[in-house]
Amino acid sequence: MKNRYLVGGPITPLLISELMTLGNDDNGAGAVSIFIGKVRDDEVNGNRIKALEYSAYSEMAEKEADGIVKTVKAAFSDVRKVLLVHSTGIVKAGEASLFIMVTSGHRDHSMRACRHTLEMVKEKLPVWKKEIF
Amino acid sequence: MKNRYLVGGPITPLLISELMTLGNDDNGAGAVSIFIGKVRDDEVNGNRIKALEYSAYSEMAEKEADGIVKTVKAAFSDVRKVLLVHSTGIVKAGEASLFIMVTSGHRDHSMRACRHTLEMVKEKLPVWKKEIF
Amino acid sequence: MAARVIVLYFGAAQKVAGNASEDFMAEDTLSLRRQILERHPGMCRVTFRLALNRNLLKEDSLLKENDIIAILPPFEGG
Amino acid sequence: MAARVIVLYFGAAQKVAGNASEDFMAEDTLSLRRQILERHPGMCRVTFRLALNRNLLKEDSLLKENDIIAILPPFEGG
Repeated sequence: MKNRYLVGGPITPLLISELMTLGNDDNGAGAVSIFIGKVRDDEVNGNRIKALEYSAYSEMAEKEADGIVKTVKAAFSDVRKVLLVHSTGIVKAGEASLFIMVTSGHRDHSMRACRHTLEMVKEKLPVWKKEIF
Repeated sequence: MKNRYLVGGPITPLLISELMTLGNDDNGAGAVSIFIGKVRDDEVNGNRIKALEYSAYSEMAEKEADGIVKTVKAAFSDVRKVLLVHSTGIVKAGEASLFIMVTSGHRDHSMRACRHTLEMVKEKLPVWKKEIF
Repeated sequence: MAARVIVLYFGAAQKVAGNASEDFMAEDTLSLRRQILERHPGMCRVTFRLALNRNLLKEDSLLKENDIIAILPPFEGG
Repeated sequence: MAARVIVLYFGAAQKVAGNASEDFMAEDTLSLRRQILERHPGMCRVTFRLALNRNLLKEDSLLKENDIIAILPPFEGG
């Protein structure tokens, strides 16, 4: 299965900009909700996190991500597009590891579907992280 | 009062990209929620909307927008930044007229605060629109 | 005593008034509303609230010289 | 009859196993779990679920030749 939802390394501002352009070619969409998850420079036992290294069960993650997108589209009738990308590998503090974008006709469904997508990512994507100090 | 929240014309992809960079310099923010409101090419009595012309009571809108940002920051303790921009003047179908970005440590407050900001914009910003066909 | 105040029209109210702003002499907002409807009878078809010096009014208020009253039809931002 | 299956380790389980994948001979997932714990006693400290051929398992299942079993500690994406 081709990787459509996983990307190696951080989700760069350039990639975010490209994804936003991609999701933006629809003059019937009045609402765009985006969530970006970023690596925090948290302190753990006196040590500050420099990066997270994400690993994934790629084949299953691609299947699950595809299922999430289909579920969200089916659950929210006003939703028009759902984009979902998660990092694997090393993502430094301040960089993005998750990008979700949902467009819909009106605001309610894009916002609720964006949140629902995020909760499903947390619950269903087989991804793990390791702190790098 | 200097215009900080109102911008003439559409909120261009370039401006969105600049705003996102502006809100992104904070390694303690793990969550970024964005809402973009766009002009839809709706059909009204058989005519398709080409653009909306927004007018605002600018001085009051600036004051109200400032109040919205302060209220949201006070209501959601995990929120770190709130950016809010609304268009005035002509915005074509497919272009953005509203940009909201909220960052927070964790996902819950950024998402809820983003929605709350949007609802307050709808309720409190003295802005009007005229359809252009 | 009546004060000279400035009235700003927005949205549908501006269309009906045919003007962005006008001066009135009024003692309070109740009297001002009455005068606006006399000058622009079409305004009775427009739902609106008032702002006094950029603050939304929740009840009628006395007016003083150079107060700015804005006529605000329902907001349509977003 | 026992089938040769491939076990994939992820996250904390991979750290404990010291391997990304291993072969086992097992008839069902119950027997497979027992064998994994025998081979890697440290695995008893890892909470995990199983996926069979990329699908999360909700209950124990029979196994057939070349099945792929993934050992999945709690997910940490986002």
